[in-house]
Amino acid sequence: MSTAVAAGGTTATGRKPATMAQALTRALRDAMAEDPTVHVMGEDVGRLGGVFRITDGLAAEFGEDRCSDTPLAEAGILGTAVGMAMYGLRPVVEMQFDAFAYPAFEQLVSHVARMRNRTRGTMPMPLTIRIPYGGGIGGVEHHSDSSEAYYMATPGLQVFAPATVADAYGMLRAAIASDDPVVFLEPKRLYWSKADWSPEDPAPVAPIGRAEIRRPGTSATLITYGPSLPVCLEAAEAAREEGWDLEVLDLRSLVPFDDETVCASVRRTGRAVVVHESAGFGGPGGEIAARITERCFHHLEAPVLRVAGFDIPYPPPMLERHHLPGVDRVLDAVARLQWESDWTEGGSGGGPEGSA
Amino acid sequence: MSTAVAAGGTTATGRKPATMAQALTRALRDAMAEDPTVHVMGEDVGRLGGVFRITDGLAAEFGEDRCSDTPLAEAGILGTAVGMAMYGLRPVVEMQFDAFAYPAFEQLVSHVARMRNRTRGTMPMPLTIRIPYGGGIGGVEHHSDSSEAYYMATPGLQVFAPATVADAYGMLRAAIASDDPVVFLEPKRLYWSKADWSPEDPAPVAPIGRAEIRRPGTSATLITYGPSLPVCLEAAEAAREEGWDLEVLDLRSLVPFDDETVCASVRRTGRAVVVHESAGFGGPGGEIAARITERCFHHLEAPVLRVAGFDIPYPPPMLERHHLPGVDRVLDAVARLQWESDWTEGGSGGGPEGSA
Amino acid sequence: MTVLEQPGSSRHGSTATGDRPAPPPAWRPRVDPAPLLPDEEPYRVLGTDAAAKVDSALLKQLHAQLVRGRRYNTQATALTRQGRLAVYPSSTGQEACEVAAALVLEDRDWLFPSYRDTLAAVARGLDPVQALTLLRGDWHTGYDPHEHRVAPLCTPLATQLPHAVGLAHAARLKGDDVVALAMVGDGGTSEGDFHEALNFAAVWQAPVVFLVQNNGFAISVPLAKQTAAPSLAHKAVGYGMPGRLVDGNDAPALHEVLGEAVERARRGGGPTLVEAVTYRMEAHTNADDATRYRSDAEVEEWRGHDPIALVERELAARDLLTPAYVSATKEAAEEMAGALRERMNADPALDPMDLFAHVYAAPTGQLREQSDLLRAEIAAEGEQ
Amino acid sequence: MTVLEQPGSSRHGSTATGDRPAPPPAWRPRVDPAPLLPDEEPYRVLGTDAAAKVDSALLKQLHAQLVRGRRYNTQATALTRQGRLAVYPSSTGQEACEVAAALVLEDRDWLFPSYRDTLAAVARGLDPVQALTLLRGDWHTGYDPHEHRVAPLCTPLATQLPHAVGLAHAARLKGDDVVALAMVGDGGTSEGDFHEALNFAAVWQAPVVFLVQNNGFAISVPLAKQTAAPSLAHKAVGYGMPGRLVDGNDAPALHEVLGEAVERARRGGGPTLVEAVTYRMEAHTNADDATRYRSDAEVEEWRGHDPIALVERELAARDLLTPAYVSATKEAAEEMAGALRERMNADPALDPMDLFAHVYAAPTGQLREQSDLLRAEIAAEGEQ
Ligand SMILES: Cc1ncc(C[n+]2csc(CCOP(=O)(O)OP(=O)(O)O)c2C)c(N)n1
Ligand SMILES: Cc1ncc(C[n+]2csc(CCOP(=O)(O)OP(=O)(O)O)c2C)c(N)n1
Ligand SMILES: [Mg+2]
Ligand SMILES: [Mg+2]
Repeated sequence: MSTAVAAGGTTATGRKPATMAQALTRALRDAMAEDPTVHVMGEDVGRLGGVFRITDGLAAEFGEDRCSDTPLAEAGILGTAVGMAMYGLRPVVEMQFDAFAYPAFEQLVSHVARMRNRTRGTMPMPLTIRIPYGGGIGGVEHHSDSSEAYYMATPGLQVFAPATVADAYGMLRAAIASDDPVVFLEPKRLYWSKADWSPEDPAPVAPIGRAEIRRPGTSATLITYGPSLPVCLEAAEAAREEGWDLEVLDLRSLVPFDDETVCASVRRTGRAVVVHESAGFGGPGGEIAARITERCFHHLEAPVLRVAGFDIPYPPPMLERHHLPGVDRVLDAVARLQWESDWTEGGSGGGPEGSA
Repeated sequence: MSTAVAAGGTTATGRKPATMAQALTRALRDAMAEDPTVHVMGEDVGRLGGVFRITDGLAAEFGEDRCSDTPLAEAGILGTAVGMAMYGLRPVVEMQFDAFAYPAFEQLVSHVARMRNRTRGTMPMPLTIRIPYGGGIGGVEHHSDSSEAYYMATPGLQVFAPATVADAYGMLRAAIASDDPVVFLEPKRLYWSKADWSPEDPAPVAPIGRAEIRRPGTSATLITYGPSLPVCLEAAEAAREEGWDLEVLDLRSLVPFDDETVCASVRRTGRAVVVHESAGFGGPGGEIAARITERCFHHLEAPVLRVAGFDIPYPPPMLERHHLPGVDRVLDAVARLQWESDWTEGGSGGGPEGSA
Repeated sequence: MTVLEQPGSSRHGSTATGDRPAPPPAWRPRVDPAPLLPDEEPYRVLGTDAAAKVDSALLKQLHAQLVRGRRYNTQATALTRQGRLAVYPSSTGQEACEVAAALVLEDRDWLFPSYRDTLAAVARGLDPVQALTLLRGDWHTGYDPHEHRVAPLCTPLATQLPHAVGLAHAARLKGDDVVALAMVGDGGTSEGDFHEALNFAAVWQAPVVFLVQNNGFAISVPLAKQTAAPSLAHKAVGYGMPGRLVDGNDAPALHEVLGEAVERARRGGGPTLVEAVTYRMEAHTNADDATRYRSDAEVEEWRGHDPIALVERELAARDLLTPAYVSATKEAAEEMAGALRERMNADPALDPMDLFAHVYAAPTGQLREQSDLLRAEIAAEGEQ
Repeated sequence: MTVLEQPGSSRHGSTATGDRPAPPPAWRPRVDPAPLLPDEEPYRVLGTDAAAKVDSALLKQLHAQLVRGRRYNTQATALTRQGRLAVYPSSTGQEACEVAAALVLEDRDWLFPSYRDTLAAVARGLDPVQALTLLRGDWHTGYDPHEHRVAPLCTPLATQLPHAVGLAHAARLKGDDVVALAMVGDGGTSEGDFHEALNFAAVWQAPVVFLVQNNGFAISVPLAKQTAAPSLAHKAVGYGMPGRLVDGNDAPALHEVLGEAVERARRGGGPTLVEAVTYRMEAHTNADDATRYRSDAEVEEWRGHDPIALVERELAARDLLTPAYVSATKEAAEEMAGALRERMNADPALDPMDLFAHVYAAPTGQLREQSDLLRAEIAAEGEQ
């Protein structure tokens, strides 16, 4: 994992830290340099470099044919990208914001996700659909949706959600290299998060489909991805004071899902909390909790709990802090795990280390 | 619950049985007759009466302004319906098939679901969106999707899925009467299912938000809705021979979700299987299993299991029977419950009645 | 047997050699396209002979609203710098469109603004603080849309256009004499919703006016990358409605063209597409850097076609731009701006429990649970 | 200070009373709309003076394909009655469009059919059994699209149009001389995807030809409820591409108009929208009851404008419709139909494990679990 550093500082290696945004830009650049079939397209991705500047410099370096501003029509963007993929290109599509990917939903579900299957493998869809997603940046309505539940529920799609600077680079490279379509969810509020990472020497990352233990622990497992990883790491630090030694697991990709790593951790700790920003009801946490329970039931000392966004439309900027799952809400769930464990008939009753 | 009867027969009451399709048509008719603000709109709903004939006769009875053929554009249909609802009408929109509702996804998620919330309650959306859904009728690709996971994950929507003739009528009336938007999922393959039900004297149905016990039992609870209800009832019959007394619970509405009835049943039986046709991964079953586990953990003798469609694009007609969860697959899950229960440390080990 | 020998095949002529087959049966509706096509040049009033015909009272009303609108724009932009607005998409340079759209409507009519059109809503009578709620961030729609018949400011581009069509259609079905005017940008015309809305409107002959503010850019993307059409107004003929091209900085011209379109709709004549050619003088929003994609020279050229200056020239020509009039107009605008500044400087009253209000008519069980959780959290915060 | 006094405001003229302000800066692209507009009447060859110019070889080729196409349609419909096809949307009456679309393309070009266009795919050389896979129900796309450059038959209406644009654009970027021809119905033109595809094509000047088969109905909905436009071809001008209206039952006319459009695209002249006015002689599919929404008289009227009869009249006029020619043509068609019938009467080989193939390049863990489950189920079934 990339080491988080304070803004503006230098890192242990003496290098200038890099932001997630810079790592993403670099991933696009390197992919385009290596493979002439990689094409970047979307609204404002050309001269402007995208509203988040992730495509900055690409049109200048590779020309407007390789990094092109499209008309303002998301279904058209994705639909034409499908056609380009049919002809052997590897389009990387940018959707400007989460909610503005919805017009492309039919193309995504009815074509992108199914084309390989429909054509018995003769027409793969090596498409990457980059979606800046989630809240916490003070965006007005329709600019802060967590839409991963929709994509997870669509067989044929892969769903990636990097949480670290190194993963942003490595996973975007992997997404572009993948012969299957990837919905690549970029946590907006981590765009400016920094880490000791160098484009000249990008650290290799774990393969796609592998969850990563970001912090080992023994009392319980926090399972998360994307924008909620820093929240969970902070919660784990805070929990230490209360005698809990929490393991923090970063899923990295929701599809493929790493049952193995997740279950191994939960079997070890006996307790789990799934944390995400997306609404709880019908959100990813349900699937994750259900899978864990199916596979690890007899190891669980408490039900797998979920800490998620409320089941409401994303709130306006001034109220979003109440909606987003924060450290306190995670710690409350951990406390409830403890309470549940005590209740278990025949359970070990093993609470936090040093508790009682 | 409506009594299922053999096709063409008469029922215990001596009446001609009614189909679910007939009950739906009657619900639309009665709603339109009672309330002049109810407007039916969609592709082919006028003179043709819809491709499933659910709107048959409405244009003739109420005029083409009240039951109107629209241009072929689902986003336009739902988007104009939003405007009609803004002006005080109660539009009932027909999407011709499940996958053809996807073009309207942005209107649904970004407007229909949020309008009340965005406007602090001043602009409610009394819209009903009827979607013939699910497989089992030999439809070619894009005609058999189970899309309920998308709608469940969207706060602000209600999601109804009737499974019986009486509910088809009663729940559609309730949907149209509701001041909040309803995605009304009509199980295509039950359109021609029959029951002792009379339009002259429609049996009152349980209120929305209440699950119904369709078959009481003690060994385990099968939790289902829509097209999988008959499968579960059949499985329960078959299980009886193996000594299991299964309870079958029909959720009826996925949103609102009836935690109370579901949990009461599971606490009683100690075991549950969620059955649905939608893909398992990211599907409704995950949410349902997770909620039950959160609320009933200490009553469970086995993990809540799921029997669902495979995690694949809906298959072609000739292969769909292998995909659809059938009686055998449900019984296998029930058997696994039993195996799991025996494993429980300190569990009652209470297997099927009379087993061993 | 050849098809010619099949029964019915010779209905339109014998099979004899040299016989001409009939043309396809004339079953298609016939509409004359000519009157639907826009003029080649944008319609203008100011600086042309038509200017003389404009009523002085209207000219002064437009001018006062333009000055007020400009002041509103500069004030709102200033509020972003003071951290009082999260973001502001300015309509500076486009005030003539905003103002004319508001003024051509009757009280009972409806306005469907896009996210850039707070000024049109304000010119229609909406409280500017309420209009800015979305951009301040204390709620989404800050007003009851029914009160001034202003639909929620719409962020997902072009999605409000079918709403306008549906509302106008519903009003017509009810027998109400209501027109809807819907606003969209040049970029928004590329969305499928634009197409579907115009088509529904034309098929239903709904009383709607579509106003496209073609300000040359969709954020950074210039019109030439948005469309290859002769003009956006040329799209109208493809739906069977008239397309009108108008100088979007010429307030009386807009007032006339939009007014005619509204009247046409009111009389049952169906929808109209109006393209107003204008220019966004500021960056896309305060967060945007317009120098990345356009030249100062282009901006300067448009400064010479300022909508306020255009009207002022005509007022001056009529000796109406007197110092007294100028200072009174300015004063009124300053007063509005001062009041706005003052009210926006106060922190809005916030109730976090509002998160759970209005998700449904009545909260679901899980929403009740979640609001209890939040209430407890807030209580605990208070205790600390 | 009035705006007139602001720096820059007088750039286009002094503030002096009576001065005319400048028109808006001429920053808009200028395209002459006139050549983009379609003619008022559908273009025809047969039955007009132009007929004489059609090469006899072409006429015979078209005729043979039409006869074969008609036979293919009747055979496929018969297969639905025998339970060998789940459903068949017939193109009887529309064979001229199907055949012309296939014939104007070079081998390297691509065809993007809709769900009704299996005949076009077959006329392009696709094995009819493979083309019918979707409708038989043993798989979705029954062929490798690359083999004959035929995209998957597309059920979600108009969604294949942007694919065609993207593919054509990609080919052009690669420097390949490839044209894409995409087919859609009158109903499909109402979808947002139609709009977005045409707009992208025009902005990119992509080598695409859009062929709208206007057969008067979208299932039961007549054209008048689908559009109020003078013609569907009139939509083209709104994208800045030429629109052409052609008699969709006149095979040589279609061949000429589509051929020109393909050549134009190939030369870098950009996309064209062609509306072919035709008629669906059968019900929407075998499952549909067309008497619910249209009169027999209307159908009969169109029978008089049968695409095969039209060509046969011209062949007869040239003394080419000899008994020998007729019977040879018929025989070839019968042979195709017989072979098709025979092959379709065999049950397709099915492997349920295919369900899990090709969901991803490599199956995920859960797909492996699920395929194990199904394999075990099938083994257990076999044991019973
Ligand atoms: C569906 C959708 N896609 C993308 C965006 C992001 N976005 C906001 S404004 C804008 C440009 C709009 O351009 P235009 O329609 O010309 O209006 P203008 O900003 O010029 O007023 C874009 C792409 C959006 N709001 N909605
Ligand atoms: C997006 C979408 N909506 C609805 C349908 C259902 N549907 C199938 S064919 C059809 C009518 C198509 O009419 P048209 O485009 O004129 O083609 P035609 O059938 O006349 O060839 C409809 C509504 C669909 N296939 N796709
Ligand atoms: Mg613009
Ligand atoms: Mg048609």
